[in-house]
Amino acid sequence: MSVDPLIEVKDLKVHFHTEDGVARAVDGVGFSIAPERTLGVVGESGCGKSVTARAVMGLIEAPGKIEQGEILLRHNGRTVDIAKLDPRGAEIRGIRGTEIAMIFQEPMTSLNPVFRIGDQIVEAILLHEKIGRAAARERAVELLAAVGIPLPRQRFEQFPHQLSGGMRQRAMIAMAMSCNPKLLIADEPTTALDVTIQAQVMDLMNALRRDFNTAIMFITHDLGVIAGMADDVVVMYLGRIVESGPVREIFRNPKHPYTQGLMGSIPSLADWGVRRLTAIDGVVPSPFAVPQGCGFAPRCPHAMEICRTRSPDLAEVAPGHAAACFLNQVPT
Amino acid sequence: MTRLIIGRLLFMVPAALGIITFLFALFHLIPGDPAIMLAGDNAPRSVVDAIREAYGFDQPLHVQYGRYMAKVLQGDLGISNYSRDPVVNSVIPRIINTAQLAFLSMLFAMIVSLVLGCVSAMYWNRPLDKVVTVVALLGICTPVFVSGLLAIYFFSIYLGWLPISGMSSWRHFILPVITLGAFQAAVLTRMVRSCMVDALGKDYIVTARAKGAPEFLVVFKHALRNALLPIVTLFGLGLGHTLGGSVVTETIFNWPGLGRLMVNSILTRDLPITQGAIFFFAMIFILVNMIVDLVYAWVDPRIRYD
Amino acid sequence: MEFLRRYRRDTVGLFFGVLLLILYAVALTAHWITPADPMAVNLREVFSPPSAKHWLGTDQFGRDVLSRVILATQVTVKVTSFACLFAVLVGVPIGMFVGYRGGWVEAVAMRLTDMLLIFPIIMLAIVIVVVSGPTETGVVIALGIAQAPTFIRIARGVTLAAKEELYVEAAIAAGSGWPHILVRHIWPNISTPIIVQATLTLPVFVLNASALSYLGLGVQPPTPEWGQMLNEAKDHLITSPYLIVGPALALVVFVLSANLVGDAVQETLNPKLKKRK
Amino acid sequence: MTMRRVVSASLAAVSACILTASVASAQDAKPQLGGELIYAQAGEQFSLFPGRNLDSGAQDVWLYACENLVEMKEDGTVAPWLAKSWTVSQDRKKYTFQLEQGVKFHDGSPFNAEAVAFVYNEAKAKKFIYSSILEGFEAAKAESENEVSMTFSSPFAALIPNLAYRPLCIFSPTAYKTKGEQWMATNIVGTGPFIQKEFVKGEHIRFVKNPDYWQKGKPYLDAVKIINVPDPAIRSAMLEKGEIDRTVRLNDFDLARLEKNKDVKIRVVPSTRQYYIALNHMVPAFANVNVRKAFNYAMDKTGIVKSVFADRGAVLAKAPTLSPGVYGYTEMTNPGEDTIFPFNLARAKELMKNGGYEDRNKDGIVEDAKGNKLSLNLFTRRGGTQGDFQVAQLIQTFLKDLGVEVRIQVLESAAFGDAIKLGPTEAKYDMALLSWGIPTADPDEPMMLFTLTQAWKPVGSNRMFYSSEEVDRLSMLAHSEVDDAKRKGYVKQWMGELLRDAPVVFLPVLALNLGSRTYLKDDRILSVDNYPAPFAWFDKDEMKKQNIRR
Repeated sequence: MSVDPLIEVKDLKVHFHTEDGVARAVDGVGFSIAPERTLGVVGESGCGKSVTARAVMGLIEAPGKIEQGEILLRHNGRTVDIAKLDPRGAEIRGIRGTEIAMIFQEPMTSLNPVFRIGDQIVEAILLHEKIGRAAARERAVELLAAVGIPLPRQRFEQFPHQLSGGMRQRAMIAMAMSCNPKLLIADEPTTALDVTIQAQVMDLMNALRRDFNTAIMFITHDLGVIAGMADDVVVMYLGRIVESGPVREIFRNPKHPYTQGLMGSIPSLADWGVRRLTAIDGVVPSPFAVPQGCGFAPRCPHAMEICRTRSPDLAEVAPGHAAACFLNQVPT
Repeated sequence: MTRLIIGRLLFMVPAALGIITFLFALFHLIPGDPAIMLAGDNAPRSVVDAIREAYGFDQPLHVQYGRYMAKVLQGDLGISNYSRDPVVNSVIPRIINTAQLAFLSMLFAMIVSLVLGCVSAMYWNRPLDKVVTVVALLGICTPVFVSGLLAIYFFSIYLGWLPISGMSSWRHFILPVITLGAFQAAVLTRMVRSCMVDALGKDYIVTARAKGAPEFLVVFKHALRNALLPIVTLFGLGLGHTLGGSVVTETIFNWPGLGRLMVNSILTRDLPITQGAIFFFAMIFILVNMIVDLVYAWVDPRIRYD
Repeated sequence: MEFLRRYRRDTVGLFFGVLLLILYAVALTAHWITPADPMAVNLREVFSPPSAKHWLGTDQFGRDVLSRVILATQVTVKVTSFACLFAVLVGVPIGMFVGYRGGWVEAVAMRLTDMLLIFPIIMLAIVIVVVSGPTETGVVIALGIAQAPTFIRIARGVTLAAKEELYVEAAIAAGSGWPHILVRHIWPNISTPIIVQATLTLPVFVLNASALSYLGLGVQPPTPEWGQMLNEAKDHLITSPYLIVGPALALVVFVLSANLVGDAVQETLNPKLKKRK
Repeated sequence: MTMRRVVSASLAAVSACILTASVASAQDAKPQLGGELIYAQAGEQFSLFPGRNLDSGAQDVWLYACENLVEMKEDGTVAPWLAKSWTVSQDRKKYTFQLEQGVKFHDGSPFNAEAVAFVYNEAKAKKFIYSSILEGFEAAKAESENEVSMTFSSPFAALIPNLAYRPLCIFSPTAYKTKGEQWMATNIVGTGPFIQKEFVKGEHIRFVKNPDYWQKGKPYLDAVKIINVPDPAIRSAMLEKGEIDRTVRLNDFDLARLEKNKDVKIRVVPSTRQYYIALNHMVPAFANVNVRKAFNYAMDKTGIVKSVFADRGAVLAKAPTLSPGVYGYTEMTNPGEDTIFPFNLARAKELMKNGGYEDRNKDGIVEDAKGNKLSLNLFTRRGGTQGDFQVAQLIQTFLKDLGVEVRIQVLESAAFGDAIKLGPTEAKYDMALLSWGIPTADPDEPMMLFTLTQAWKPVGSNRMFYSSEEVDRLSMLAHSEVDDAKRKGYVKQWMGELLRDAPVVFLPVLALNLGSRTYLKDDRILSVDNYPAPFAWFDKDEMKKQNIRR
C-alpha cells in the first residue's frame, strides 16, 4: 500500500450499554481506505458493518460508546482521530458532509418529508461553503443533473414523497456529493431498490468516483454488488473482520470458512443446474453473548478444539490477503 | 386551497342558522323562565305576566321564532331581556376583549411550550426532562382560580407592581395572559415533548447530522417541523377553548370577556344574548379552524387538500 | 409478562404507578378508611386549622377535610375515569374513521365537531342533567361529550398523517378492509398522542366537574367531590388557605401519576424509543 | 296624611345602625370639595331604565342621577325630597304632593307636576315592572305647575314608603319620549346631583357633578365612577390596595381581616331579607303545627350565623319575616331569648312526639302512627342568595338530629325558579329554602303576597299553601289602615299569629356589608340594599397620608 491511506481504522471497539446488557456490536475492527479506492464491507445484518460506518462518521451517541480504537483521517495535511471527537462538537461537524459524506438504505425515510429536495441539498452546501443562496441553488440543480435526474429544475421544487425510490436515492447521492467529499460511505444504498435501479445507481457511483475521485466505503450484504463495485473487500462477522483482501482474490480464493460459505450461497450463471447452493447452518449468535473463541466456531464445518477456546487474529495468507482462521495459521 | 376557504365560508351560513334554531329549541326545552328571573322569586303572577306580555314571551313558540329569525336575517340580533340593550352592543366588545386575551395567552403558551417541549425532548429522560415534565403537569392541575388569586395577592398586593383588575393599560394584561397561558402552555409542552421524541427518532435526523448540521438546527428545524402537525391541532383546540373565554379567569381578573357573558346569559336564560354570543363565537371558531386546517397543509405537504 | 418486566425497571413510572394504584385502592375502599365521618357536622370546630385530630383541618361546618377528600376520591376518580373513557371511546374511532375516509364524510363530521366545541360545557351539562337528572351518569356523559371533540380532532389529525405511510398502502394492497387497517395498522402508530392527550385531559375533567357542581349540576351534596371542595375553598383562600391543600394535593397526585404512568406505558410499548434512551 | 305621620314614625324608629349616626354627628370637619369616588360593585348586566329593572345593583347606580319624590332614611323613616310636602284626601284615596320649584332635568327640560304625572301614568300604561307595588293606583294628574295628585281605587297605606323605592324615581319624560325606552337602557336622565357622562357595558359607568343641582352647594365630589368587579376576593384586595374607595358584598370571612386594617372602615347593617324554609302544607306532616314548631326549634340559628356567615353576614331573627328598618317592626322575642324559636332539640323532639312522630323502630328516623318514615326533600339553589347552599346542608344535619331524613335537591337557578312557581297540586318540593326581601321596607308586600290565602302560588308567593282566617283578616286591615298606630298594631298582631302558627321555619336575617377607605366621609348604607353616596366627600390630607394618588 504505497499511497498513504485516506482513512485508517485501528482496533475499533463500539459497545452499546442498554438495560438488557452490553452489546459488543463492533469488537476490534481494523482496516484502511486509500484515496479514490472503493472498499466493500460485506456481512450478514447485525455483524456491525453499519455501526462501523456510523463510528467513522462520528455518529455514535448514548447508549453507544467507542470503547477503544482509533479512526485516523488525513485531511488538509494533518491526521485527526475521529474516535476521540465529541459527536456534537464543531470539529466533527466540519468533517461531516465535506470530508466524509454518507448515504443510507431507506431513501423513503432518509429525506426530510416536509422540506423540498432542492432546499435540503442547498442546506448541505451552505452548511460548509460560504457562497450565496442563488449560487448554492445553481450548484444543487447541477448536482441533480449530474446524478441523472431528468428535469432537475422542476424536481428541485418537489417534495420527497413525489419522487420514486430510485430518484430519491439519486437525490441523496447528489446531497452527499454536494461538497465533493474525499470519502463517501454508502450504507446499503441499493438494498431497498429493485435490480434495474440498483445497476443504474452503481453505475452512477462508479462514474462519480472517477469524476470527483472520491473514495467509497460500500456496505452491503449482497456479494454481487461487491463484485461489481469494490476494489478491496472486508468480510465482517459478529463485530470482527474475518477476511480482507483484493476483490478478485477473495472471490476466487476465499480462505475463511464463513467467506467460503457466503461464496457457496451465490447462484451464478456459469454452473447453472450443476451445483447445489450450500447454506450456512445455524444462526449468528447475539452480540450480547459473544461466544468464547472464534465467533464462527459454532457454525463452522471445520471447527477444531482450539477454535472454541481462542479467537484467531487476522494473519496474512497471501500478499494483501488476510484471514482470521486457525486453518491457515499456526496458533502462536 | 381556495376550495377549502370557500367551502368553509359557505358553511358559515347554514351553521349560523342551525345553531340559532338549535339554541331556540334548547332554551325552550330546558326549565327556567326569563320572566321569573327578571321579576324575582317573590313577585306575584300579575307582575310575571306583565313582563311576559311586554317582552313577547307569551306568544306561541313559532311566532317568537319567526319574529326572531326575521330580525336576524336583517342583521338585528334583538335586545337582551335583562339589560334591554341591543345584543350587538354587549357581545361585540366582549368578543374583542376575549380575542385579545385568547391570542396573547396562546402566543405565550406557544412560545413557552415549544422551547420547553424541545428542550425536554433533547435531554430525553434525563433530570432536566423530568423537571420540565413535573412542572408542566403541575401547571395543568393547578386550577386557574388558585394560580390567579395567588398571583394577584403576590404581584399586585404584596409587591404592588401590577394593577389588580380591569384592562385599561398593557400592565393589566400581564397576569391574566400568564395565568391563562400557563395552563395552555402546560398542555402544549407535554404534546410537543412527545411529538418531538417521535420525530427525533426518525432516519432523516441521522441524515441531517450526517450532513454536519449543528444540533439546534437538527432539533429546531428538522425535528420540530415534522412534530408540528399534532401540535397545530392542539393549538387550534387551545385557541378554541380560550376564545370561548375562560369564565374563571375572566371573573378573577375582572376581564369583561365572552365566557362570563355567555355563562351568565345561560344561567339567567337571557336567550338573545346567548344567541348573539354563540353566533359570533361560532363564526370565529369556524374561521380559526379553517386557518388551522390551512396551516396543516402548509406544515405537512403530504396531506393534499385538493 | 415481558411488558411488566421491562416496565418495572423505569423507576419513575414504577413509583407513580404504585401511587395510582394506591389512589384507586383508596377510591374503592373509601367508606372504610376515613378517619372520621365525612358528613359529621360539628359547629364548634368550624374552620379549625390542621391538627393532630384533623390532619387537614376542618371545613366551614367542622367536617374533617381529610375524610371528605378520601370519600371524594371515590366520586371524582370514578366520574373522571369513566368520562375520559367515554370521550376516548366515542372520539377516537370517529376521528380515525373520518381522518381515514376523508371526502365529504370528513367535512361534515368535522363541522359537526366544531359546532359541538362551540357550546360551552355548562350548556351541554344543563341539557343532559335535565334529561337524565343530576346523577353521576349524567355528569359522566356531560363531561364525556364535552371532551369527545378534542379526541375526534386529535385522532383525525394523526390518522391523516399516518394514512400516508407505506405500511398502510401495503395493507391496502394486501386487500384488507378499512376496519382492519384502522385497528391493526393505524391505531398502534397513533396511540402516542392519544395516550398523552387522554392523561392530559384528566385534570380538565376534574375542573369541569367542579364548574358543574358549582352550578348545582354536578354531584349532589352532601357527597363531597374534589371540584366542589376546590370551589368552596376558593372563597376562603386568604382566610383559611389550608382548605385548598386537601383537594388540590389529591388532584395533583391523581393527574401526575396518571400522566407519568401514561409516559412509562408509552415508553415500554414503543421499543424504538427504548433503544434511544 | 299629615306631617304628623313622619314625625311620629322617626320618634318610634329603632336606630338600626348606631355606628353610622354617631360617626356622622361626631364629624365636625367641613365637607371638602373635589375628587373622584371609585366604587366597585358586583352586579353586571342590568338596564339603567328604572321601569324595566328591580336589580338592587342597578338602583345603586341610577340613584346618583334619578331622584324620588321622597327619600328613605337609615332608620326606615321617609323624608321629603323632590316633594316638599303632601296631603291626603278625606276618603284616603287621593294624595296631593307639593313639588320643589326651579328644578331642571339634566337635559334642561323643567321638573314639574306634568313630568311626575307622566312618569306614573306611563308606568301603569306600559306595565313597568314596579307597577304592582302601586296597588290600586288609577291616575296621576298635574293640579298646577308644581302640584301633582295620585288617586287610588282604595286606601293604600304603603304609598309613601313605596315612593321612596328607587325604581319609582322621576326620569326626564322629554328624554323618554324623544329617545325611547331602548336608549334609556344605557342612559339615565334625571334631576340628581350627578350627570351620566360615560357608560361602557359590563365595565364601568361614570357620573360628573351637576353644576346647577337644585340643592345649592352640593354635591361635594367632582365625579363618581362605578366599576364592575364580580369576585369578592378581588374587591377586598382592591380596597386594601387603595385602587377603589368603596365596595359592597365583601366575603364575610374577609371582614374580620379587613377590620384590622386602620385605613379601612367596615359597616355591617341587617338587611330586610330573611331566610326561611317554605314548608309545603300539602305534605301531611306539615299540616300539623307541632311538627312545624318542632322544625323551628331544631334549627341551631347561632350555629348557622357563625359557620356560614362568620357572625357578620347574617344576624339572628328577632321577629318573623320583618327585620329592623321595616315599618312596624318590633322585637317579638320572649324575654331572655336572643331569637324567635331559639335552638332547643329536646323541646323539638317533644313537639314531634305530640305531633305523632316517634322513632319506634330505633333506626334513627321517626315514623308516624301508621309506621311510614318521615323522609322529605329540600329544594335549594346554589349562589342564588349568599350562603344558600351551605345553609341547606346545615338544615339537613339539624333535621337528621331530629330524626327526619332529608334529601337535598340542588337545582340550577332557573330550574329552581320553575320548580317553586307551581300550584298546590303540581309542586314537588316538601321543603324549599328561600329568602323574603322587602325592598320597600313596608310590611304590605309580605302580608299581601306571602301569608294571604288568596296569594297561594301560582297567583301570589304563598308557596306554603298556608291559610288562616286570622292572618288574612289582619293583613286586609293593615293594608288599608292609614292611621299609624292602628296599622302598627295590626302588623304586631300579624307577627304574633305567625309565631303562634309557625307556617314556615324562620331562619336568620341576612346582613349587608360596606367597606370604604377612612378618608371617605358621609357615604350611607340602607337596609334595603342601597348604598347612596351622593353627598360624600374626601378628607384630602388623610388621603395623602394613605398615599392614594390617582
